[in-house]
Amino acid sequence: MPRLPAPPLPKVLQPKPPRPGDEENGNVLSPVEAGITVVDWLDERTSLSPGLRWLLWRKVPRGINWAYTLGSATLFAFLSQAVTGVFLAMYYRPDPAGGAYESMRYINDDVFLGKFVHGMHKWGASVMVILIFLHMGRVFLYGAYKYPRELTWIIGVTLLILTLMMGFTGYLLPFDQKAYWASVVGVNINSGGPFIGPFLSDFLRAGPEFGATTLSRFYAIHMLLIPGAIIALIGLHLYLVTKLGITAPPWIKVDNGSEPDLVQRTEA
Amino acid sequence: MPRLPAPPLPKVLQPKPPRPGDEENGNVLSPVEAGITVVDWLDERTSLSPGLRWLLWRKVPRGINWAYTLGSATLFAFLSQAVTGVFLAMYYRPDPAGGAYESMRYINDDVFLGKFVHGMHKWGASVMVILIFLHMGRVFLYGAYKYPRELTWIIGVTLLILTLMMGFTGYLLPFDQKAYWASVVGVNINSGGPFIGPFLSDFLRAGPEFGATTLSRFYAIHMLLIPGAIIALIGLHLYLVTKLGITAPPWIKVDNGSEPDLVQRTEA
Amino acid sequence: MNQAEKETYLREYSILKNEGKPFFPYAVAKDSIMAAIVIFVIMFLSLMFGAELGPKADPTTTTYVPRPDWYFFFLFEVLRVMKNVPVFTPMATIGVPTICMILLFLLPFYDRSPERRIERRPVALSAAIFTIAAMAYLTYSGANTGSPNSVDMKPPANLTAAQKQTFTAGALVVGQSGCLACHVIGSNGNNGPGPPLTKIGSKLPPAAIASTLVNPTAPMPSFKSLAQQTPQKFQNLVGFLSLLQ
Amino acid sequence: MNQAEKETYLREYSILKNEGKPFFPYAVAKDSIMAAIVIFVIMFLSLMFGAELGPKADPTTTTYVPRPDWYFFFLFEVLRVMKNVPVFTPMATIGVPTICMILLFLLPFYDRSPERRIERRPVALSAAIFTIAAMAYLTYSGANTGSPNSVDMKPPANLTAAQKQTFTAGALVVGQSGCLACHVIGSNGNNGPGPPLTKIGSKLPPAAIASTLVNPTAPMPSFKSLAQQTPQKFQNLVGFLSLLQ
Repeated sequence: MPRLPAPPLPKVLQPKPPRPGDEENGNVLSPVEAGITVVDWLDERTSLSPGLRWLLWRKVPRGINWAYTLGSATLFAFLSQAVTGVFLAMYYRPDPAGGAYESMRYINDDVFLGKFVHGMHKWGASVMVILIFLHMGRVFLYGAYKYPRELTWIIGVTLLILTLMMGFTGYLLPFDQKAYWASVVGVNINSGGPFIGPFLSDFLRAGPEFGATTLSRFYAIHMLLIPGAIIALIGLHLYLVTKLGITAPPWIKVDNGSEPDLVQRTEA
Repeated sequence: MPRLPAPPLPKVLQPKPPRPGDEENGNVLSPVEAGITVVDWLDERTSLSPGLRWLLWRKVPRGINWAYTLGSATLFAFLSQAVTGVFLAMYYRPDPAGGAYESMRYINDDVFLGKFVHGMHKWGASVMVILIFLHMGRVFLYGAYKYPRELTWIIGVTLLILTLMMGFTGYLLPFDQKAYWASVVGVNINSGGPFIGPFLSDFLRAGPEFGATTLSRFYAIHMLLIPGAIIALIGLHLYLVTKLGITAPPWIKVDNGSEPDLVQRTEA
Repeated sequence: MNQAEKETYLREYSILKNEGKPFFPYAVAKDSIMAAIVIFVIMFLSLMFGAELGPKADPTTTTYVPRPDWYFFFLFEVLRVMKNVPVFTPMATIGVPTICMILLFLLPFYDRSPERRIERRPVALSAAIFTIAAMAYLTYSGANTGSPNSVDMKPPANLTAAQKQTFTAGALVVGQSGCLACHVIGSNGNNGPGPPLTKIGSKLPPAAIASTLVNPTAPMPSFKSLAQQTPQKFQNLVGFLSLLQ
Repeated sequence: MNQAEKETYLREYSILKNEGKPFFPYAVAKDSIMAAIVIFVIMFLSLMFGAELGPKADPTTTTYVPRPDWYFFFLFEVLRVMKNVPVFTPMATIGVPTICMILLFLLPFYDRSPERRIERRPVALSAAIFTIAAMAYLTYSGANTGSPNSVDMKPPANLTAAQKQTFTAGALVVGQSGCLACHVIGSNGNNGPGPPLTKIGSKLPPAAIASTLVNPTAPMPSFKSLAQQTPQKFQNLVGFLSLLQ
């Protein structure tokens, strides 16, 4: 039924209200009806309903278990990191000469719930890394990286590496002793790498030495470059997961020959 | 033709190379063929080809002119701002006590091409605002905001406001006299606004006064919050533009009654 | 637009679209040329005008005239003009821009005629011309106005050195707090809705000024948080006002 | 997997998928419960362990043992072990992790059997068990090792105050430059592939040390850029090495 609803907002301005006085509340929509009208109006312009239906009412194969929630749990941990990270960015100053450490102290000591959010960001990183490894383990044990999901696996491994890079660049930002020396060593290790190692180290340090710009560099990588890449790749990963379907557990088999199963299937 | 290509990379590892020795170069792909194989392999997994075809080979109505490039020009100016902005973020320290102004001086005076990129970011903002206004003018004059493109217009107005907010928050960051006083006045003006005015001002200043955290706050809004919102809304705007089609110029009319035109149309 | 008009539009549009050319490569080529022009213009502007930094920000001066980027000039000018009309002052600042924005947002909902040719839409055309003219005029005159925030007064000659310091520091707080939006001090600020403060020090003792600042009458904002969080600033403010005689 | 196996898989999968339940609400419910658990665990960890800051970073100390986050322990340990075998040293640092990453990336391309049940994939199972065991062991032992970067030496007692200062500053440069990856100094560093430096000051005059640093023999990196960009650091480095007697 191609019912094209009137635009929702300026009811008063409509030129011809249909049948005025004919029914007492002909013009008044109940809240539910108004909601449906708004959705219809949006859907007429965006045609999002088929996409949403495809997304939400697609089937997942039988037999899936709790291990299948590890991927979405990782995504959720990433969202938590994004929210807490934006909160911290509202207060953080990446200045080694006396801004970085002091602003983290300020967050910990003076900002309302600051230490709690800082702690969530810090421990959220560990939780996210653990969840990624568990998710990878599930995919490996179930053989879910095999045809046709090779590309999903490759994007997933890239996401793992990017997450570890987030951990590495984020570790320096509080600029306490632990952070500083671990990063000096980490960047030195990097510089010993083959081919691009030295260039990567100079890029990270913003020069041949840890200096005034190093912290800005780590900060910009941590909050702009890598998150951007992660969000784009998560989008692609999710698209592929939805497109190709979630793998069935490998021990669930179709009984090809058995008649009762076929009958059951047509009934379902 | 459901030709399923072999995975591209480890040719040597394939268990059964088809007909070895039968043809001399049966295993060797020309570069063009290898490219086609990779595209096929990706397409088998992602099914992106139909989407790309829909995107690229969709028709645009006849009569469109150069004024129709203003939208994509705005998008391009935004991309330029994103790239130059990431470059500047690699060096910038949002610390009012002696990092912000000095790091901008460092970019201007010492970084290779620093002043050029800084200038591109600064003037790119003006160019982007001008392009947005021109694009809006085109949409207004052509009546392109009317049915069925009301939602596209609303998202566009939101993007205009967000771009102006980018201009406002970015203006403080170099932390010279001009920037500082314009922002003090701007935030004060804000605080006189109705309802959320005072809260918005306190949020922007990170307190009742311009202080050590104010610059971090402006910086985080300028590089995280608003760009994130802009990118999401640009995605939606482009989806709607593609979905609903580009408007025809209003003076181009279909000659409903004329037979020759209909004939011509079936020929085309 | 009623149902029939909508369907007519969709039918005609689909015919026009079918008669058109594919997006790639025709529209893409134009867009690419335009993108190249945009990047060249940006590079040219950068090379021509550079990105000069002014002197470093110094919160202790009020002599510096705030200058926003040019695309906010019109907004500043609207606010300045509105503030000079006392009746509008309470809603002056964000009120007018907010209303303009809402009008812009709702444009497709109140302009619902199916006509798209601008020469047959006289109201839309005049609104467009008026808006462009108004924004151009406001931008031009906004480019030539002074700071709405600076208190341009010299301390009277008969003050002690400490009093002069308080005077200067307090004038800064007045400027930053936006008092001039509602009060006249000497030749600065707007006459109303608040009373003129040019000689407030001879009318009220310092304690009364302080208590008025903390517990003001309705439209004026309270300075209680300033008094609690930065008492030094608050004292300078009170000191400055009581020196206005 | 050949063509027939691929088609069998796709057919069986589509049957299993058709027999399944819709994503919403069944899978969404599970995912939501898991998301709630995740956020509660993160909040619990934050409340239990907080986010303590250590002392502020001080680039002038080398006594501080660098500690990465726990999920890098295994990586640090790999590097430490590799460095102790001189043959592997040139490729020790990024080489091994790079190879592991490439193996991980290419997993779907070299493991191409259609079998997905882990109990029928002995190679995959043993690789998984080996990887988990190795990472657990390396993480554990990485958690208990010292810094690969600090030079833990006291200046000899017979030095002047200025010499002691040079000694301390130079030891810092040695630590930061990663010299200990290839050289032994006292009880620090790896014996090889470079010669021990414990008594280098009694073998070479300072000028020879400096020229060796600028123009080293093949595997050693040149310190020319250090000498040009921060000559003070370079001099401290030379001074420290010539004081090793």
